[in-house]
Amino acid sequence: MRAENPILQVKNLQVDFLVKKHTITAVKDVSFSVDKGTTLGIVGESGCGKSVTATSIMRLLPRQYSKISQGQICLDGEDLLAKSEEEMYKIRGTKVSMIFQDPLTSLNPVYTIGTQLCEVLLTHKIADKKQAFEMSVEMLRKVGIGDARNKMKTYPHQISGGMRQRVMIAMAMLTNPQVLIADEPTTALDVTIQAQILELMAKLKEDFDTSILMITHDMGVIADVADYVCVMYAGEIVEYGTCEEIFDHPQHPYTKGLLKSIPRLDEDTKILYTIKGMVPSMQDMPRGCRFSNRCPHCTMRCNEQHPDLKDFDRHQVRCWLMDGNC
Amino acid sequence: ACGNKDAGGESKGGEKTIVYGQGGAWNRLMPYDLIGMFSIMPNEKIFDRLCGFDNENIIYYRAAESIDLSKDQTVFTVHLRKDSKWHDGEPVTAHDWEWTFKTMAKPEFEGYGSRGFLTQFAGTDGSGTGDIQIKAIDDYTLEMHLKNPTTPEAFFGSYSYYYYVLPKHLLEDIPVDELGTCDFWDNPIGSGPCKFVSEKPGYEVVLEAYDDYYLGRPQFDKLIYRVMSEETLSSGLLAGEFDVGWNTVTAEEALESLDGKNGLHADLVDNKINIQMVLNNEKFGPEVRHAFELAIDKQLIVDSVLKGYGEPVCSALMPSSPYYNKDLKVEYNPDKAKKMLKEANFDFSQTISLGASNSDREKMAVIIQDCLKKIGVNVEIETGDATTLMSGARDGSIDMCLLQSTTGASPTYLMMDYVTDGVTYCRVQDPKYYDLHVAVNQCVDKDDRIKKAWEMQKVLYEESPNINLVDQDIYMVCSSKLSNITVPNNDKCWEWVVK
Amino acid sequence: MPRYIIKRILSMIPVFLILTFAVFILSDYAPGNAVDLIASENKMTEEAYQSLIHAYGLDQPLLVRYANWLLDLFQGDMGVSVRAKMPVMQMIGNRIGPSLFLMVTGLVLSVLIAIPLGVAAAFKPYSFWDNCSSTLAFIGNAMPSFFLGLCVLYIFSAKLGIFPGYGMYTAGTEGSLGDLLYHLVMPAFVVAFTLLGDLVKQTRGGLLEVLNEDYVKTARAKGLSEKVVIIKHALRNSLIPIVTVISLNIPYIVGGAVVIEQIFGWPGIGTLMVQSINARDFSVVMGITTMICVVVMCCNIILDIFYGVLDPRISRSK
Amino acid sequence: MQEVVRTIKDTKLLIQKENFFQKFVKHKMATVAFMIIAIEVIIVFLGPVLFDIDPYFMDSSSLAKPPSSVHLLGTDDIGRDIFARMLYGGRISLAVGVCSTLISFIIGIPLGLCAGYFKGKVEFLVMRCVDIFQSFPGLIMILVLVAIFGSSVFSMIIMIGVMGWIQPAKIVYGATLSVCEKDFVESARSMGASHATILIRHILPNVLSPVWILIAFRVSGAIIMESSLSFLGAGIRPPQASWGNIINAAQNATVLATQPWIWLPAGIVLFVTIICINLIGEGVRDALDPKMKR
Amino acid sequence: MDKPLLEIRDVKKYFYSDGIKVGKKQCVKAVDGFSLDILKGENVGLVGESGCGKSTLGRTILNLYPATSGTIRYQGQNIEKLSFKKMRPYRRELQMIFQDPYASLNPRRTIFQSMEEPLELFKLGDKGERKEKVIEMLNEVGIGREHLDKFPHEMSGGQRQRVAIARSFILDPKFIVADEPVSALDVSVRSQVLNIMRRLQETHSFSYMFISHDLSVVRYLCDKVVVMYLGKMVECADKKELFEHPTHPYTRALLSAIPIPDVHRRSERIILEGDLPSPANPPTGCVFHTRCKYVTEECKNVCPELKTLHGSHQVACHYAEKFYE
Ligand SMILES: Nc1ncnc2c1ncn2[C@@H]1O[C@H](COP(=O)(O)OP(=O)(O)OP(=O)(O)O)[C@@H](O)[C@H]1O
Ligand SMILES: Nc1ncnc2c1ncn2[C@@H]1O[C@H](COP(=O)(O)OP(=O)(O)OP(=O)(O)O)[C@@H](O)[C@H]1O
Ligand SMILES: [Mg+2]
Ligand SMILES: [Mg+2]
Repeated sequence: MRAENPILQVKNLQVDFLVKKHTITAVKDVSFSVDKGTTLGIVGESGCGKSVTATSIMRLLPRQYSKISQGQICLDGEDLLAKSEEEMYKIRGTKVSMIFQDPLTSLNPVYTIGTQLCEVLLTHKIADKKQAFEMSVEMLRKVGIGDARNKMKTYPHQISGGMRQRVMIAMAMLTNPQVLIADEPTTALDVTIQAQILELMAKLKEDFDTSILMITHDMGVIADVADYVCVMYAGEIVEYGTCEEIFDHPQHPYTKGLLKSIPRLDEDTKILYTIKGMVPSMQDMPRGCRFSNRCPHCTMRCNEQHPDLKDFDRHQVRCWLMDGNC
Repeated sequence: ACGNKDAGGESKGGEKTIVYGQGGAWNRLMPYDLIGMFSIMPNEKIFDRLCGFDNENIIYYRAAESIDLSKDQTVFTVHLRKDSKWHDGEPVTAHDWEWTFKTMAKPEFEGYGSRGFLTQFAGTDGSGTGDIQIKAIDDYTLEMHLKNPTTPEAFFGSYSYYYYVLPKHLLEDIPVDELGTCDFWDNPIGSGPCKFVSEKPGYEVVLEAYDDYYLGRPQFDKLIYRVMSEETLSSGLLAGEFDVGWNTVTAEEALESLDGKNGLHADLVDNKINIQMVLNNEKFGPEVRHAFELAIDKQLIVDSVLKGYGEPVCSALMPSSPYYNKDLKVEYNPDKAKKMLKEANFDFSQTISLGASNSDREKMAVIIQDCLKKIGVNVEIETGDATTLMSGARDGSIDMCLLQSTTGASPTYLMMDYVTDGVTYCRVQDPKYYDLHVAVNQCVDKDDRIKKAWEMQKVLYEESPNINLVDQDIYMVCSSKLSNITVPNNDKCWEWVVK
Repeated sequence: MPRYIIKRILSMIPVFLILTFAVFILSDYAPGNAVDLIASENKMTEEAYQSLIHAYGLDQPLLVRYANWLLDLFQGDMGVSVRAKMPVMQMIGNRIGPSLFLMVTGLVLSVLIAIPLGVAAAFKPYSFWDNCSSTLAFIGNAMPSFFLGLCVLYIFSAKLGIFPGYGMYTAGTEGSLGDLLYHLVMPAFVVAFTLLGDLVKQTRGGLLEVLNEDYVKTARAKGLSEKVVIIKHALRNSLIPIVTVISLNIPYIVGGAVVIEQIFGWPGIGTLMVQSINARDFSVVMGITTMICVVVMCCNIILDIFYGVLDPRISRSK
Repeated sequence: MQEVVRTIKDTKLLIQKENFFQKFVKHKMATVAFMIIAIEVIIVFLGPVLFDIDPYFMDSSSLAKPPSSVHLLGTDDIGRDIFARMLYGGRISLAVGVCSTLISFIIGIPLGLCAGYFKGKVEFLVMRCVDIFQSFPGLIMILVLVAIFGSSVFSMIIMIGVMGWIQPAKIVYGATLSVCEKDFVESARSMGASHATILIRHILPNVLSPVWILIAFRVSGAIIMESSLSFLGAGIRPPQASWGNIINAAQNATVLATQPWIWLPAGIVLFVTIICINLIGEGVRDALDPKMKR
Repeated sequence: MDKPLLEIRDVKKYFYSDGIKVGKKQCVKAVDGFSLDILKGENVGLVGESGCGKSTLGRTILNLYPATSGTIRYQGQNIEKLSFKKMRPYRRELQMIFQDPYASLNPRRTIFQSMEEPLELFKLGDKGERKEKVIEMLNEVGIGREHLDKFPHEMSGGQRQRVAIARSFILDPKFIVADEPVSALDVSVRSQVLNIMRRLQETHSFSYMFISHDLSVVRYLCDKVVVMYLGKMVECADKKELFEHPTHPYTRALLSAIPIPDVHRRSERIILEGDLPSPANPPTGCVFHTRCKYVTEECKNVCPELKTLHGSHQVACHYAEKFYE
């Protein structure tokens, strides 16, 4: 599973939140790496720590009450966690960019699109005002916005959701970053628009050779865009491997369940598979495997001992069941 | 830069400026349309009057040199000063006076408050209009015909503040119905001791000394009247914002927190404030009224509310005056009062309303309430602004009301609201009091006057058409540069000593 | 935008009519009238009293008087003050300037103090600065302005003599700008202080809320420094509710100015209002009512325009 | 934002298990403030009964005397006991604050509710009224009203109460608008609930939380209003005491400078009371709305 | 064929904004002429892009919004003009389920209170009976009685949605509008709820209109699928027919755009240009022409009628026959 040419490497990441004097470990022991020019997809249910993982790469977690208590995040060989805040200012937006779920709220309503686009270039002193303008127009064209020059002068509320999301992508791509983190970039959009955006991202990836960290909870989207997949559950990676592997040979009961419980467009299902129960809350995690209370194959051991993420073929799986097989 | 520096200061090269803080605003600078005491002060500086009145019950003359009284005591022959000049340099003549009175009495000249005082003159009707009997005999002699016999002392003691002279030569071409509101009043020209400089209505009026005033040029260069809220007068004096202020510094405040501080000095003024309680004379007979008077502990009012700066009285006159009836003694006798009420079949179950407007009077009202309770009379205190209470007293919805007025030595101060024949506050209808007053007014001889005045006071005390409670001491607080302000209305500004 | 303003003005007309009518009726019910007051100061006969009542038209029916008043108003005439015999328009004209000057300065002062305080507080919630500014906000909210005014006056003017406490300029001078500002310090401070609490709270709360918004996260992800994020991206957005707070407070400022003008002898509309109510000079009261309506309306329209400047969503959709 | 909201939902198990009271108690300042107010209320309402003191009794042997064993807080210039006046004044000030707030809410809540729920004409009417009341300073309006109706405690309560209805009405209106958008209202309607049922059962309980928060601020606002009116000579009038008019003795420079016992206690108590009430308001806000505080 | 349970004829719903603009009122044509028959026991799926008027249609059918024009007949009775009061008896038989599990239960009322309310409103049974009924219904959706006294915020989204579903069934309705009841739920919870819906549909005899933007869910649950675009019906057919022979260009694009969770089946996506036009200002002619690849002059000018092809397959496209394969 070691990537040959990792541009982004996350090792044993653990993030803690301090909520009302309780420490909550939102993300634990997360490791993955992203190769140059590839897409890593992270899937998982709501609240499983996808966004926290992404945000901690940007080092944008709320400082007052969160802490990266363990691990390493290496971008292009540099340890981001060792950087000072000022150094991070220089890295954000240039080497790593991020786009968020909701295009409606991710653009500042009081500034024009142009201002917000140029701001990136001006802040990082990549270009002067005039150049910045031209570069932004150019980028807008690339993401498929016609009449880009005029659109520069519009305010976010004057353009549609799909267009806004494109502007977000343009903004992220302006500086030609090495890594683009997309946190559920299409969840708020309609399917037809989602298709447009996914298409666009695929094209940009080709053109710029950018590595993408794609976060979503839609297995369909993952199947569509990712080269590698991390499946997360309750703050942990439960399965990690190439896209084909995960979809063709899911090993972890959670991944299996997830895949089976989706109604398919291409075939009729009589009764959907269901994963019984619900995700345990962060306060009362099971002692052993975090999935144990919902797992159909749960054993004594699962209840007692916490499994590690183990290599298994071209897979990494966190499950005791795998032990026997290995 | 402020602080102990004197108000106004010598901002313009050694100019002497006096800033006068007034607790309320003048309504306008038009001497026949004055409302309230705060209006009189700036007006009477600009416009001249015939005479003024000293504390000693002595007339001092201003525009008049002397006043003769006819035999039947109804005609004044006024000899005017020959050196009086308008601020524009023209001489003031008897024709100005005649014109002024005649014009003010014309019916077209409508809607002005102080015209009510013209009713004293022959030829006018009850609202003060008509062919007023005032004539200029020659340039400097004026003849005034009155409705009732009187003496100059008595007459001007009551009314001198209301008759002014206006410049005929500037105003006679203006139609009478526009006279009251014409441009002249924006920049009035009079013949008084001060010239008008500028005015910000309701806030500030700036006057300057009139060099040619016949009684002498005032020592200041500028006199500025400013309105300030009553609450902040004393801090204003302390801060040197005002050189002198009128009217709400209490004696205690003047002596304890102002005198000697920041160059201020407080002087006792001869006049006093007389606090009286008017009662509904229709509702309460003489016995009941007097019983109330006996039941009120006037000394307590002096001690507590006035902090001892005052004295209990039983007449509207100052006790030091020769006209004050020395036989009358302040009496506090609740038992007797109770007996009197019982004899008068007073209905003890009723609740009497007592109106009081400012905070001192409210405190007095509390004491009165307490006193009357001791003889079994229930009193309920009504508070409100003066206007509300006045109209309440007038229409009878308030039974008793506390009022204050300045007092002096002259028996004219005995003339109270009940004396006028028309609208009275507390429905005094007994003509006896009016007749008594006229009798006093008619006496030319001083001893005679004193006798009549004593007699009148005795009647007033025994029947208590209104109850005189206490006389309150007044202190004038001035900055160090100003002294010799004696009377509370301080009209003799040419005598003020300015450093 | 102009259309919108016209619409706003039109929508204020019924408000204005109802309000003035209410005040008109109320003033009619008030015990005593201007003539009573004149009569109480100047002894007069019943006849003279009645002739004055007639002269001022107080014997006409209420509705007739209101209609006349309205008609006159549309011709730019607010009537004549019974007391001062001066056109009400002119009286108000003399007073409105100082009043507005005081209120606007107070407002600006308070905004200038409150926003940095609020920003400092939001920058590091629960820090020393935050505690300081919220304490200040608390005191500002809890301190009755008259009491603050009296205390400030006593300490700074009467005792220390640092600031002048009366009027707009030194008596006897024409009042240079410096002198004016010098006199303005204390009243403006008191006006500012009464508003401070609300503004600091709103700035802090609004900013904290905005800091949670996605676009702030976007701005951070762009690599902007925290200062730029707060000042450029967050503050601008949180100004919008601040403008709302200000516009809601305008009547309070006008009302509070009555007290403050009274204390500091400021020749403004407030003192005139109190004088006129006490004197039952209702043509002036009506005039001031009208004036206040107009001022509040203008302020609101100005703030609306300001909204538009701050928030393109509003200006573009007209 | 999304994250935080979700976080709150997640951590809800922690938070929501505590009831309102427990959450309120967490706010230490508010708890202290609450206790102070509670004690104050007890003293003010039981004090006169227990201590047998008369706020109107004038002790002519002790005029404007500093605190002593006979007069705990001294006497005013006509010998009335300051402590007694404070207690009675407290009754009146608190009564004015609480009762006028009550009136404001009794008027404001139904109006806001109806305006937000029925929309159309009702909304238009109510909102125009709000405009009217909002575009005119309440203080000035009350000054005019006082000139007419006088300034007894009763009329003071009514006037301040009536002038104060906009704030609750507006808050309730806003909340109602947003609650009406919620599906459960629609769902109640789709189940055939009547307007009254929807308003009382579904909307009212859900719009009350901002109202609870507002209560405290309105009470303190009303107390300040009363004292400001007293200052202008239009508030509660002597002989009746209120904190406002006790403080007004400080208008006299002598009293201000040399007899602080006359006005200082009332000033401090008024100030502390308002601060405490505001703190309680903050506490209620934090307890009802965990978003504001982490 | 029976008489349809619900006949919807040319229903229109316009929203007029009388905001701050002077002069002409702006009008949003949320639903602009919609006709459909729903038979007893038939499950209709309604799909379309966000903002195309699905929810509005659902609410208009239930007379929660007054229709601007058109008729809605429920069991032969016109209900679109009924007043709030007159509508009450029908409410019992027409129910609605909402999208947001966090908003569809009154946060101040316990689960039991919320569940009991419909029974109480229609005065059904005494206290004990009601409680029994509530417990029974909750059982059906897999919620135990220990949850009765909980407040909504003490439950998870899936549980709440199940309660909401149970509540809409408690009066034994004949027709239910389900407005995206699962789109706010997580994948693993969604399948639980979908299964429950499907089971209920088998055990109770009622019809419903299932609104969704997710065709795969519709496919799982419904018999008939209606595709909407900008306030209009563009295609309507039986499930099988529709998925095998999607005809309208929009339907085809929609079908192709849905990502399939299968790495080997990457479908050829048809990418539509541009965005959904605003319903305040819909395009002339065919509403879809601005984004259609096959647009002709005719499309731009003439609004296509619904054509019936092959049984009950209806399509609103000028070239329906050509596209039908
Ligand atoms: N600001 C925060 N404060 C406290 N806890 C937080 C915060 N942000 C996230 N968490 C915790 O971290 C966990 C993971 O949250 P995260 O936002 O990463 O989930 P997610 O996978 O992105 O979910 P979604 O798909 O809903 O976006 C949550 O359960 C939450 O408890
Ligand atoms: N109450 C309303 N007032 C004004 N316009 C409305 C109202 N409700 C909906 N609309 C408008 O009607 C159109 C259709 O809205 P509707 O909610 O029915 O869409 P939808 O298909 O349900 O969308 P979604 O999939 O996002 O739920 C939208 O453009 C919307 O702006
Ligand atoms: Mg997330
Ligand atoms: Mg919808």
